[in-house]
This record gives sequence, C-alpha cells and structure tokens, in this order.
Amino acid sequence: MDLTIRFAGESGDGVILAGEVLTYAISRIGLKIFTFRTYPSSVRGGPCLYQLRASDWHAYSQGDQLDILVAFDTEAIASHSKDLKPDGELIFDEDRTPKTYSSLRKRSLGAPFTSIAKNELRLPKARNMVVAGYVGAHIGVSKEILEEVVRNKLGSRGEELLNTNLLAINTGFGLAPKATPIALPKTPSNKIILSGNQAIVLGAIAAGCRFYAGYPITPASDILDSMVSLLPGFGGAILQGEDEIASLGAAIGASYAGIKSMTATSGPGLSLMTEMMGLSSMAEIPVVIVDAQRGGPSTGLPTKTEQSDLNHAVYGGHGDATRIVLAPGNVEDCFHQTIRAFNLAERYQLPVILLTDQSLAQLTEGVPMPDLESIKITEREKAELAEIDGFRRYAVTHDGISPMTLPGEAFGEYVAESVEHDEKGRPSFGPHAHSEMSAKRFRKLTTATKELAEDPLNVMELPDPDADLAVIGWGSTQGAIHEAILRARKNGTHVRWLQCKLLNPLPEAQLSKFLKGAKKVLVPELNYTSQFANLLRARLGIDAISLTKTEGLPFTPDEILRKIEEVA
Amino acid sequence: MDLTIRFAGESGDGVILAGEVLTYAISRIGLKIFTFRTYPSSVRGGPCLYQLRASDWHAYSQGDQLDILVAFDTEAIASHSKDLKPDGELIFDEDRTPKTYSSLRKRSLGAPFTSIAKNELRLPKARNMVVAGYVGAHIGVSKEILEEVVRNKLGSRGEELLNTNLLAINTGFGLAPKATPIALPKTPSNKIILSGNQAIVLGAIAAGCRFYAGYPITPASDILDSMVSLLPGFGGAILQGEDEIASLGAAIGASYAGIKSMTATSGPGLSLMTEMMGLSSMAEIPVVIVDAQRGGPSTGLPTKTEQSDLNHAVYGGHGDATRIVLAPGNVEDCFHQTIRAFNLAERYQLPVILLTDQSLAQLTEGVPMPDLESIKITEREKAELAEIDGFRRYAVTHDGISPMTLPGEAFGEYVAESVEHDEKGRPSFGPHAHSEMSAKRFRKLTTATKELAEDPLNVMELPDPDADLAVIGWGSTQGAIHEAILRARKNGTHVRWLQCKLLNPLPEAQLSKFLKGAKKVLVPELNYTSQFANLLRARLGIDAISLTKTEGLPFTPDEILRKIEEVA
Amino acid sequence: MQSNLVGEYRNDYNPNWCPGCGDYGVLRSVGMAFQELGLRNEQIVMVSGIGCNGRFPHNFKTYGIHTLHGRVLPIAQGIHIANPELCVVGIAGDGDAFAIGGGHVPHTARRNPDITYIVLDNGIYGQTKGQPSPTTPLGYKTKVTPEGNQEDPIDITRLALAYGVSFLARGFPGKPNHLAHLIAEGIRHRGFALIHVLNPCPTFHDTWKEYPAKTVEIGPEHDPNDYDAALGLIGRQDKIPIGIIYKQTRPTLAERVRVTSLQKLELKQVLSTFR
Amino acid sequence: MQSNLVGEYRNDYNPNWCPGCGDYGVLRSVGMAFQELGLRNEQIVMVSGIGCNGRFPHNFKTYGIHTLHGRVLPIAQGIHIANPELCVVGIAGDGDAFAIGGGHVPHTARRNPDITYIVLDNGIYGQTKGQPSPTTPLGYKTKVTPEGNQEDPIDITRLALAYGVSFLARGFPGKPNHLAHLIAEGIRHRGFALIHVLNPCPTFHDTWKEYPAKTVEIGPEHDPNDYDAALGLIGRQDKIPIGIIYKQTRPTLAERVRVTSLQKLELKQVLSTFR
Ligand SMILES: Cc1ncc(C[n+]2csc(CCOP(=O)(O)OP(=O)(O)O)c2C)c(N)n1
Ligand SMILES: Cc1ncc(C[n+]2csc(CCOP(=O)(O)OP(=O)(O)O)c2C)c(N)n1
Ligand code: SF4
Ligand code: SF4
Ligand SMILES: [Mg+2]
Ligand SMILES: [Mg+2]
Repeated sequence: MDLTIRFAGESGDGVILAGEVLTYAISRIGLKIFTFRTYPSSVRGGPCLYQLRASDWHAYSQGDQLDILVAFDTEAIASHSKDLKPDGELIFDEDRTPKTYSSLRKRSLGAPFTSIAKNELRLPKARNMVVAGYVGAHIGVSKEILEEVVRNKLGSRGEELLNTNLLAINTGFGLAPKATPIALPKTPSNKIILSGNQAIVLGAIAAGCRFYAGYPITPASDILDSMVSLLPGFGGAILQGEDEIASLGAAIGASYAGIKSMTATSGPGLSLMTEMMGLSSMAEIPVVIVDAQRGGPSTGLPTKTEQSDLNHAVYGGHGDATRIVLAPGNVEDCFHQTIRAFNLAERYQLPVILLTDQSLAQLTEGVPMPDLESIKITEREKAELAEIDGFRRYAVTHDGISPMTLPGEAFGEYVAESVEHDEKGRPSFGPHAHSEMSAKRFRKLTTATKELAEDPLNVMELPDPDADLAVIGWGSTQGAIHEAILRARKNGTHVRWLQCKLLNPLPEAQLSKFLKGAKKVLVPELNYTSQFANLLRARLGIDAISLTKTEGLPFTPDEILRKIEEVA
Repeated sequence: MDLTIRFAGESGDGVILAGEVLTYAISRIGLKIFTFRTYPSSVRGGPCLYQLRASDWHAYSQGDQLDILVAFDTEAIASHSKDLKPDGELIFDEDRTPKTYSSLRKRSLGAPFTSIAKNELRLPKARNMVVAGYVGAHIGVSKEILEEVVRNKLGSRGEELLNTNLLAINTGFGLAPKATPIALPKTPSNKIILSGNQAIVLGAIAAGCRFYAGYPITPASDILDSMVSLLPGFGGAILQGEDEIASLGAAIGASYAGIKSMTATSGPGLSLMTEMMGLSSMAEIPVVIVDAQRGGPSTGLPTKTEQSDLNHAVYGGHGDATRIVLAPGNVEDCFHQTIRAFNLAERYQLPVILLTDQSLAQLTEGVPMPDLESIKITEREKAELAEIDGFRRYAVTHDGISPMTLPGEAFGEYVAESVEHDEKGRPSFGPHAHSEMSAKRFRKLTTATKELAEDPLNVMELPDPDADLAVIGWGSTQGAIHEAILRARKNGTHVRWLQCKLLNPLPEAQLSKFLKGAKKVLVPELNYTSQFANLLRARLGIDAISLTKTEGLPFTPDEILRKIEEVA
Repeated sequence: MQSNLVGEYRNDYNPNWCPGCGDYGVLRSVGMAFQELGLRNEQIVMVSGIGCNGRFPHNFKTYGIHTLHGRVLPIAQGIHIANPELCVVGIAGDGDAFAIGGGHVPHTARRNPDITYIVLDNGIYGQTKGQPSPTTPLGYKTKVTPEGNQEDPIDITRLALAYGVSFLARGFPGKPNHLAHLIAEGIRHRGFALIHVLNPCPTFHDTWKEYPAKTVEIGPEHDPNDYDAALGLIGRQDKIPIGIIYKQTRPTLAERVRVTSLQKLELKQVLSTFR
Repeated sequence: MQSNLVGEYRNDYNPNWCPGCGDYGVLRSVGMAFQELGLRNEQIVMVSGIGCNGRFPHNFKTYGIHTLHGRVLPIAQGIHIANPELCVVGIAGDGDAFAIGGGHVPHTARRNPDITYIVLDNGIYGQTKGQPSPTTPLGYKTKVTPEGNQEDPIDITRLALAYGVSFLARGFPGKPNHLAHLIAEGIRHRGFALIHVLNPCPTFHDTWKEYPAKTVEIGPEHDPNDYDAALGLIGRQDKIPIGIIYKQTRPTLAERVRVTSLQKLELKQVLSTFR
C-alpha cells in the first residue's frame, strides 16, 4: 500500500489545511506518512501545493508520481496532470473546471465543491473541508477519525468554527461515490505529526534550551513562531532581534550567562552571522545555530530547497575557527540531532550548526512518540572555584576543554575574549599564546572525534560488504536515497548506503569502515558545486561521482535510482 | 652581500622613521631591499620593531638572523639579542643602557644618542635621526645620499623641520667610528619603495579604479589613508562607510553605475561582507575586495600576520557563489595582481578577492618602476542596444558572460537581481531558471579557467623536472620560500617550487604540468588547519605534506629550508 | 487618465501583492511623480530591498537593482556618487529600512546624497507573514506577539529629524495625488529625501480604515524650513500630519566627493615620489 | 582615598592607553560607581566592544566579555535576559556604538533592558589611529579628511532621546566624581541607561582644554522626568550640559520576557497535541 495524493490550487484556497486533515487522519489509521508543500513566493496569490504520501511500506520521501491529484482549479490540472500516474485519479471542482477539460483524463471524479460550500453550507471558505471529507471517504478513512482530527485541531478555537467545519467534512464525506476504490490497512497508531521545524523546536526544549533569539526569514520563521507558542510555557524567553547579528549576539550573551540558547535562520542570515560565529569559537561560548537552507546565493530562492550552505557552515568565516556541523536526515532525526547539537555545544564550548533545508524544515512526517526518559543531556563542565590568583578560564587542558564559571559565581570572574589571549583571558599577541590557544581550541575537535567515534547518531547505514557501489548522502536527501536503495536492491542491484549526519568533524572511522571494499562512491546532493563530495575529497581523499540537482526541488527516489543503476 | 638590520625600541621613539631613511638610502645605492615592521597592539607605548634587509643577492624575505641590532633601549636588547648572529653587532644608546649590560656582547658600539639630541641639538625628538646618521655612516652609506632621502621625504614639510633633521643626520654621521666595517656595492637604482598596501592603491589607480569605500581596520587602513591622498587627484571619490557592509554595498552600487570600485578590509570585515559578496555574484556586478589577513578567528590578533582567510575567500557565503581569488606574493606582485583583479572583475562580472596579509601589506620592498604603457586594461562587455522587447541583461551565453548596460543608457534598462531570475532579470523561482542561471554563472569560471590557462600571472615557478620534492606556496610566503629553495639548491637538494597566485579557480593545467613526476608535495602556509593544502586535495586530489605556523609571524627562510631538508 | 500617463514608465510586469495591498497605490503614485517631473526612463534607478515591496523596480521601464534586506541606502549612495545625474529612488519596508537596515539611515542623512528614499511603512513584516516590525503599534497582536506587541514603536519622522535628513515628508496611498506630489518634491529636492508612507497591509495589518480618519494634510501655515516647527508637527497627539514636514538646503554627498573626469595627477609622477 | 576604594574592583592589569587618555579617568569613575553601590564583584558583567576602550573589563575583578566591534548591546541584552540579577555595564567607543553598532541602539532603547551603556565619545577612531567617527566635529582634520571633516556629526543625546532611552546622562572624566555619580545613577536606574562621556583622546583629538570651558553642570532646576525640557537642554548652543538629562520609569526587557524556572507546560503533554 503506497498512496501519493497531491492537493493543488491557489494560495488562499485552503489547500494546505485540507491536506493536513487527511494527513492526521491517515496517520491515526497507522500508515507511515510523509508530506511536503510549496508556498507561492508572494504572500497571497500564486499556486500552492500540498503533497501527502501514505504507505505501510517504506515511504521515506514524497514519492515520484501521483495516485490522486486533487485540483482546486483548472490551473492546477494544467500544471500537475503530467505528474499523475497513467492510471492515476483526478478529483476536481465541477464549479471551477469545465467537464470537458477534466474528462481528458480517464479516471476523474468531480463534485460541485464551490457551490455546495456557498449554497448549502453558506460558508464559501469551508470548501476545502468539503473536499477533505470527499477525499477521505474516497480513500476509505472513516468519518469518525476525520471528525476526531478536526476536533483535536480546532477544538480550542470555539464551538462555532468547529461545528461548521465538522458539517463541511461530513457533507463532503457524503458526496463521495460509495464504491471505495482504495482499501487502507488499519493498525491505529500513536505517532505524532511534525514538520522538521517543529521537531527542532521540541528537541531544543527537550535539550534544555531556554532562550531563543531570531530574525524572521523563510523557511526558518516557523521556528520563531513555534518557539513563541511553546518556550514561555517552559520558563524560556524569546527575542526577535533587529537582525541576525543581534539575534546570534543575544543568544551568545545568554549562553555566556548560563542559559542554553539557540537561533535559527536561512542562508542570507547565516552569512550575516559569520563574524559572530567566530566570536563563539574564539571566546568558547556554546551556541546552537539552525540553518534552514534555501536556494542561493544572495536572496536566491527564498521558498525553494537547496543544500548549498554546507561550505559556509564548514569553512565560512575568517581565521581558523572551531565548530561542529550536524545535518538531520528526516523529521524524527531533527528532534534528536537538535538535542545532540545542544549537548555538543555544551560539551565542546563552540557553535554547533544544524543544517536543514526548506523541504525538510517544512515537510511533515509521522514520528514515533519520543521516549523522553531516555534522552541524555550534557551540561558544560563547571570549574571548581577557589580564591587563588585569578580564574584560568582558558586553562590549557589535555582534551582542550576548559571548565567554565557563570557570572554571579564568586571567585570565578573572568573576561571572555574575542582577541587572542592567555589562560586567564587576557589579550596576548605573542607567538606562544596564539599557537598554544589555537592548538587547545582545535584539540576539542580531536576530542570530539574520539568521543563521538562510535556514536550511532553520526550516520545511518544500510551496509553491504559485497556491493561495489557506495552511496553517501547528507541531510534531507535521506528519504529519497533510502527509497532508491530499497528499490535498487529489489531490482537486484548491489549497493550500500550511508547518510552522514556529522559533517564536521567527519566521522572518519565510521566512513572508512563503511567504505571498506567499495569501488565507487556516489554522492547525491542538492547544490551546483558538489560541496559534500568536495569535502569528502578534501578530508578523506575519496573521489566521488557526484549527482547534483539545482532546481530548488528535492530529489525524487527515481532520479537517484536511475543514477545508481547507471553507475553500479 | 646580505645585511639584516633590526631597529627596536618603544613606540614613540621614531624607530620606524630611522629604519625607513636607511631603507631609501640603501635602495638608492642599488641594493635589493626588504623591510618589515611590527606595531604594538596599543596605540602608543609597547615595543616596536623595524627590520631592513639589504642584499645584492636574492633577498626575498626578512632573513633569519641579524647582522646588526639597533637598540633604542635596554628592553630592546633584552628581547632581540637572541636573534643576532654570533658575530652580529649591537648598536645602542649609552644614555639608556648601562655599559655593563651592552658589553655582554662581543661586538657592540654605543653613543650617547639621547643626550646629544637633547643637549647638542636641543631637540630630543630628533634622536632617531641621529641614530640613522650613525648607522648609515657605519655601514658605508654616503652622507649625500642620506641627505637626498631626507630632503625627498621631508622637503614639503617646511624648511625648519628639514634643517633640524638634516643636522641630526649629519651629527649622527659624524659620531660613527671612522673604520667602516661594511662595504656596500654601489650601482645607483631607480627603484621605488612601496609597502604592499601602497602597491595595491597604485595598482588600483592604474587599473582605473575611481571609487573606494572602506571602513578602517588594521592592517588594511593604510589603503584608505593612501586612497585619500591619491584617488581624488585622479578624479576618484572616497567614502568611509559606517561599517564594512555599507562599504562593500557602496562599491557595488558605484560599479553597477559604471565606475570601477574597490573596498579593502581584514578578516572581521570580510566576514561581515559575506552576504554582500553574494549579491555581487548573483547580480553579476564586478567589484574588487582586498583582504589584508591578520590572526584570527574573531578579533584575533589585529596586528599580526596569518593566512587563515583562504577558506572563507574560496568557500564563504551561503549558496553556490562565483568568485575569483588572487594572492600576490610580494610588493611588486601586489601592484600587478591588483590591476588583474579589476580586469577579471570586469571581464567575468563577479567579486574578485585579493588576499594579502599583515606582513605583506605593511612590509616595504624596492620595486622596479612599473612600465605603465604595457599595462592592459579590460572593460566589461557592453551590450548593443536596440528598442526590442526589453534588454536581456542576464542573457544565457555560451561563455556565461552577458553584456551589460549602464544606467543612463536608453533602451538598456533592466533590474539587477539578488533573487534568482530569468534572462531579463525578473524573479523566477521555477526549476528551469535556477538550474540554467547557476550553470551560466559558473560557466564564467570555466571560461576564466580557459582564458587564463597560460597566464604567467597565475603562478611563479622554479621548476626542476628531476626533483622529487615539489613545494607549493601561496601569498606572502613567496619570499621566504624562494630563499629557502635557493639555499636548498645550493646545498645540493633537488626541489622544485611553484607559488600559486590564482587560488580560485585553481590553474589546474599549470599545477599539473609543474607537478609532473614529483613524488612529494610540501605546502607551507601560515594557518592552523592547512587551508591551502586542503584546497589542493579537494580540487586536484593532491596529498600534500603541510608545514604550518600559527604564531602571528611570517616564516623565516630557515624554517622552510629545514622542512625541505627533512622531507626531501 | 493618470494611469495612462504612468504607463510611460510602467511595463507589463504583474505585481503579486495581495488584493488591496497599499503597494499598488504607491506604485501608481511613483509613476505619477516620474510623469510630473518628465524624467527619462534611463535616467531613473530604483533601488529596492527585500520585502513585499522588493519588486517595485520590476514594474518600471527604468533601471533598477533589487538588493539585499536592509541595504538599499549603501548601494544607492554608491550609484549616486558614481553618477550624480541619475535620479536614484530607494524603496524599502519598515523592517528593511529600520530594523536590519536601521544603522545606515543616520549616516546617509549626514552625508546627504541626492536620493529619494520611500519607506513603505505597514507596521509589519509582510513578506515573512506577519511578525512585528519596528513600527508595529504597541499592543498589536501578531504571531510573535500573541499577547500584543510590548515594545514601543519607533517614530520614523522623529528619527529622521534627529538624523538631520534634509527633506522629510509623509503620505498615504489613499491620497494618491498628494503622495505623488510628495514623491515628486522629494525627487526635486537636491539631497536625501525621506518619504514616510503610511501603507496599509490588508493581510497582516489593515489600516485602510484607520488612516483616513487619523491623518490630516499639513496646511500652508507650516514652514517646512523651520526645524522646531517640524518637531512640533510630528509631536501632535491628535492627528498624523501628512505632507512636507521638513526641508533644508545643504551640499549633497556627490557635490563634495563625486567622481569626475578631472585628473590632476599623473600616475608616473606619483610613482616617482616613492623613492 | 577614592582610588583605594576603587581597588576592591581593580586588578593588576595594566591598561596600555596613551598617556593622558581620558579612558584612565573613566576607568576610575566606573570603579568609584561600583564602590558607591557596594556591588559584589561577581555580580558585575562588563561588556566591551573593540576600540581603545575595549580592554576596560580586563581592569576589573569582575565578569566581563570583550566582544566584537559594534556588538556590545545585543550581547549585553542576552546576558540581561538570562540573568536579570546581574549588573550589566556596556562600554563602547563612539565609532563602535554609533557607526558599525548604530543599528542596535534604537532597538535596545525600545526594549529597555536593565543595562548601563557607557559610550566613550572621543570624536575619533582612536584604535585604528585617527579616522573620523560619527561624532568628529565638522571641519576637524584627520588623515581621512585632510581638508577637514565635511559630514555633520551626529548628536548622541538627540538620538538617544528620539530613540526613547529611559535614562540619559552626560559626563566628563575631567570631573571624575560627577561622572562616577552619573554612572552609579545609571546602574541604579532600572532600564536602559546611556551615559554619554565626553572623552579626550590626546593623541588624535585632544579636548582636555576644550571641555572644561564648554561644559556646564545641569542644575537642580532641570526636571529630568520632563522629556521636552530634556530636548530643550540638549538644544543649547552656548554650553554642553553635563549631568542627568532624562529619566523615565518603564518595565524592563527582562520583566517582560525573562527566563524563569517556572515551567507551566509538560513536554510529554505538548508532544501529544501533535496528533
Ligand atoms: C538577511 C535577511 N534576513 C531576513 C530576510 C527575510 N525577510 C525578507 S523580507 C523581510 C521583512 C520584510 O518586512 P518589511 O521590510 O517591513 O517589508 P514588507 O514585506 O512589510 O513590505 C524579512 C525579514 C532576508 N531576506 N534577508
Ligand atoms: C568588524 C570590524 N571592523 C573594523 C574593526 C577595526 N576597528 C577596531 S577599533 C575601531 C574603531 C574604534 O573607534 P571607537 O569605537 O570610537 O573607539 P576608540 O578607539 O576611539 O576608543 C575599528 C574601526 C574591527 N575590529 N572589526
Ligand atoms: S502581505 Fe501585506 S504588504 Fe505584503 S503584499 Fe500582502 S497586503 Fe501587501
Ligand atoms: S588613541 Fe586616543 S583614545 Fe586611544 S588610547 Fe590613545 S589617547 Fe586614548
Ligand atoms: Mg513592512
Ligand atoms: Mg572613538
């Protein structure tokens, strides 16, 4: 069972909400779900798309072709029909699309959604719920589950709103042809449905983040919005900065004073934060920076996905600066890697950059309810205090980690330093201080490499010692690659796969082990200059075949599968 | 003949000026000269150093050990004696240093410089000129040449100042012991003496730069100062921005309107410029950015040298962004590579980053008078205008270069774009526009690689097909490496050397040709993380032995020689 | 008829603003101002930032540059210095101009480049879907301030006067002719002209109803050359005055530093001084 | 005697300022203010930017952070929100605070964090050896303005009032006790206190002679709670008033948004709403 439904229409039609209701309902039935959406670049108007994939199998990506296209208007049919499977179904609004047009397709179903909402319900805006009910009935979701979802979503928003929406759902449900063509397996599930951005917010809260500062930017703004609705409930504070520099600055200030802090942004904001990131490295102040990548360079493609900030995350900024870079592969991973980002920032006292991208940030997936008890939290190493001749904040230690104090603690006074300094944090420009302190700072990364050598969160693997071809991916491409690998194996192609989540420092031991015996390495990534492939070459001497895509869109499993078959 | 003299004292002693007078004098005699200085990190007070190397041989660096130490105070003797050759000479001020102290050295010469300036000349401040005259006489510079230099430097500053300085020089000259231990060869030369920063300013003016915008920062501020004194005389304009973002922004604006423009900064400023650099790449507006590197990260070591901004210059900034990176190897090269930076910016319509560092920016060398007639200037490709249906500013061409128009030209109207766009510069977020335009932008770098394939300005080479060991350097290390190579060869060690000045895109053909048959590659550079060695590995698969130094100081030829002998 | 005239400058670009967005009106007023001044298309450079209004330049058959968020002024100044004959018109939102870009305003004001800076103040971040901007009213609810905005908004006109901008006016797209006139006067003014536009955003901060009642046209009794009178005017509690608030004649940036074709020095000679 | 008292906060660090630099005096006044308030060392966090004054914190046995050029305020605000019990003192030069860092001031003022911001205004870039800053007087010659500075300087007090800072004072290290008192009052004030220090830089902009004659202490007749009176005061052409110019009580940033240990939500419950 593997079903891909696309809802398409104009922004303002309520396309997204209709899709979401079905998503939640299907997840409750027990299917794996995977969704993504695109936004128009303008605030209102412009085409809008929500795609839902439901499966009892491995549905790790948005899929390739559509089983059902739900078109809110003629425009949507025109743009999206090409993505329908040959035997796919079209569901359309008879009021907005001439029958002749829609009947071009073999299998099409229509109802006068607009006039029903307008005339029967006297609520033109509820059209999307009529559609949701219709589609739900058509694919075999029960009325009760649809109602449960609507209640859970809208229950707190007042009786009236809830009731009209329930009515609309039921009306739509009743309209659907009785012969249900699709039978959904039912094993009720307790999964929660989160976007990547939401998972990051929840992960941050679980990790102990109690200060968030951010400046709005697509596609990271949802993080600010979610933080506003959640963090204060956990005793945390929010600041909308006047820009990204101020936002990261405030997060660093709060962290210096002892509160775990985070900011989130997208490419242009990350570029602006460059100098401030260096302060975190030099002064050794933990901070977490989320970068929801979008098409670049410059203002680029604000609403489209890309994986082109990797170079900047790893190499950006003047001077030799320490940092850790993580890239979660799916929504569940967003939750766990965010917790890890905080743990690593605290442990190694440096900036940790978490790279997602527009598609991962905004798609939603069903995620098993996290086991909160099993989550491990790391705190920064605290100094033992004594009134000796001044606290050595930057004590040169064997592992590079120097214990910290917090403002307010007597005898722990020190100055955190942005210029090169001695152990006490006093400026020192001599040859010795700089070479010793550079080594100390980078020793933290050596320590991290050791301490993280076996960490299962570094990578996700489908090994195969017999396969000549190894695929190495990073970030949001995980789902599409995963699915491509499974399909390739089904086809009898031998291929092994590793998705790398720790991008700096690279988990060299795990990578070498994984690669042992491999003859060819394929690196699929969403950028023009093969940034990850180049990083692998620079760091590990691996010569990879690079599969890139620069269209502002995620890979489909098919694109990757084709490349695998080509090079295997 | 190879003579290294260091002048050391307190900031405020006039140490630098004394050294400069001798530098100009020795250059006029016809020797190659090479100088560098360090500044105290505070504005006043703190130790201060000026080192002059004069040679009729290959003096490409500041040398290893001192022939003469001119110590203005006891402190200077304490700090610098260790750098004197065993038979080196100490020249000291008897008024400031007890005889007992200075007589620790076999060969020491003293005179009561302070009291002579105070009591005989009644001008305590002229002490440094007394010292200069003394040292000049001691090493065999004629009184006439010293006077010529003082006149050329101070002539415009009024009779009185000139005369007291001449008197001081003459007094010092008379004090020196008559037996001249050092005989200087004399073949009068017409060389000019420039710092790296000055050479860049003159190169920019020669290239047609007529707008400079900058924000003060050590060690790039001299460029702003020199621009102020020169550019208006050439009809150009200067703007001191409120920060680095504004400075680069103004330069980009002026260039868009048709004026060749430049900004200069150091690490922290370059980091701040990151987003704006992306605008230049995306909107395809030529601009030249000079980065005089200093110790990093963060505020780091403002007055010390380092080569640690390479990664940022090549990889910094979100998105896949085009740019060219150049690194001159000495002062003369600063002049020519700056001209080239403007030519390449205009030709390929992108940002060109010129990487120097504190040592190269502030050291001075004798430079042959440039042949201005032979300088070639490139202008951006102009569009043919016709009133058709809108100018295609970003026309997709085979070489990636799209002809431009300038505001004021009728029928050439267009919008320069920071977001992804179609050929006319209208925002376009579809998959096609982004992939096509990314390819077009990067095609310019492919074109550049082709057009520059044979360019002698890409590299400087001392090939040796029989040598197993190849040394590849970049930037200001050129002098120290050059000298080390010559010494190694004298010792009978086979070694070949290439100094790379085009760092992005790399001159792959020239590098491969140079490396043919080499078994080992040594890459010396002044940073902690082997940035250039990693770049070579990422781009060319070269596995290099890396020699790094993170002390805020340049390499000495000896440090490099030792490594060559070790690995050869 | 007016929209016809504007047509000389308008092209076939379709703005994608929400229905009822104030930007449509401002767009028309800008075209009317160009018309009033009889400017040649190629003489105009429109410099926009990032925000809903960022695509202003695309609607005109003129030169333009769609820059970065917050950086209109530095880029516009570079253009002005490079070619002072150009009519440089900057366009930015309240967030662009006074949050991320706020640091550039005082220094631009001091330098007095001949730029007309139209700030479309809708008191919200429109493009990013409704976060508070520096001018969002106290208590106004947004997604980031569910309990109402708790930060005092800045007063753009007060800041402008403190910064010493040499021309300050305020208008409202509900009065398009009046606004067009203000923009035209701003362009005529030789120096830095800031036009504060009270701009409704029906989607996230709808002030279409509010402003007609709240605003009042500045009458002839006000002397825009009088700084103290200007200060008094913007201090009014009862009404928001629209019209020309302040005006002063000072040398422009380009008059002081402009690029010229005059070359007084010879490079060869300059080089020989370095001996 | 006073310098003895200051000793409780001073450590053995040797500042490397030029002889006669105003910073020495301000340093002493800051120590005196701490003394007057009887603050515990560990309670104080000094946040400095980059400039000659950047090493202020190193002279004290207190917490401190030497940040980036222009970024004192964002970082200080983060510290204040994280722990409002701390006494957060920002130190920055005129260039740091009003050129590169100028964009942060209005927004900090609006938020009103409990921070005392001491701006050491020497009207020059000292650290980088003498370029003009936003407060360099008109006509003043520097290496970048050999014909004299041609840009009108900003008036820091006028900007501060336009921005709505809740405490504004001005002092001069030539009157160390008076300055110490102002700083102490600034620290006492709950909210954003900006102390504008007229600071001589004998090396690049020596105002030691000028200020004693030009400044005048604000008398008891001035009511610092009166905004218009404050505006009038700073508008004086004859003399530069020093003392407390303006003062206003408003909720602080931390009072509105501070981090607390109160946890109203349970993560487990929150998670289950996402079904
Ligand atoms: C460096 C950077 N940060 C953030 C953004 C995201 N962004 C785009 S527009 C905008 C705010 C727009 O508000 P405003 O300037 O008031 O214009 P409006 O949309 O309201 O017209 C933001 C924050 C960006 N493009 N670049
Ligand atoms: C991003 C960045 N740009 C420039 C500099 C160089 N810089 C250091 S201090 C300074 C100006 C100092 O002037 P001011 O703030 O007035 O302090 P003062 O030295 O006069 O006390 C500058 C431009 C820097 N450190 N960082
Ligand atoms: S969001 Fe507001 S400002 Fe933006 S286009 Fe819509 S109405 Fe206009
Ligand atoms: S340059 Fe000026 S401000 Fe800096 S230390 Fe010297 S006197 Fe003080
Ligand atoms: Mg706005
Ligand atoms: Mg200053």
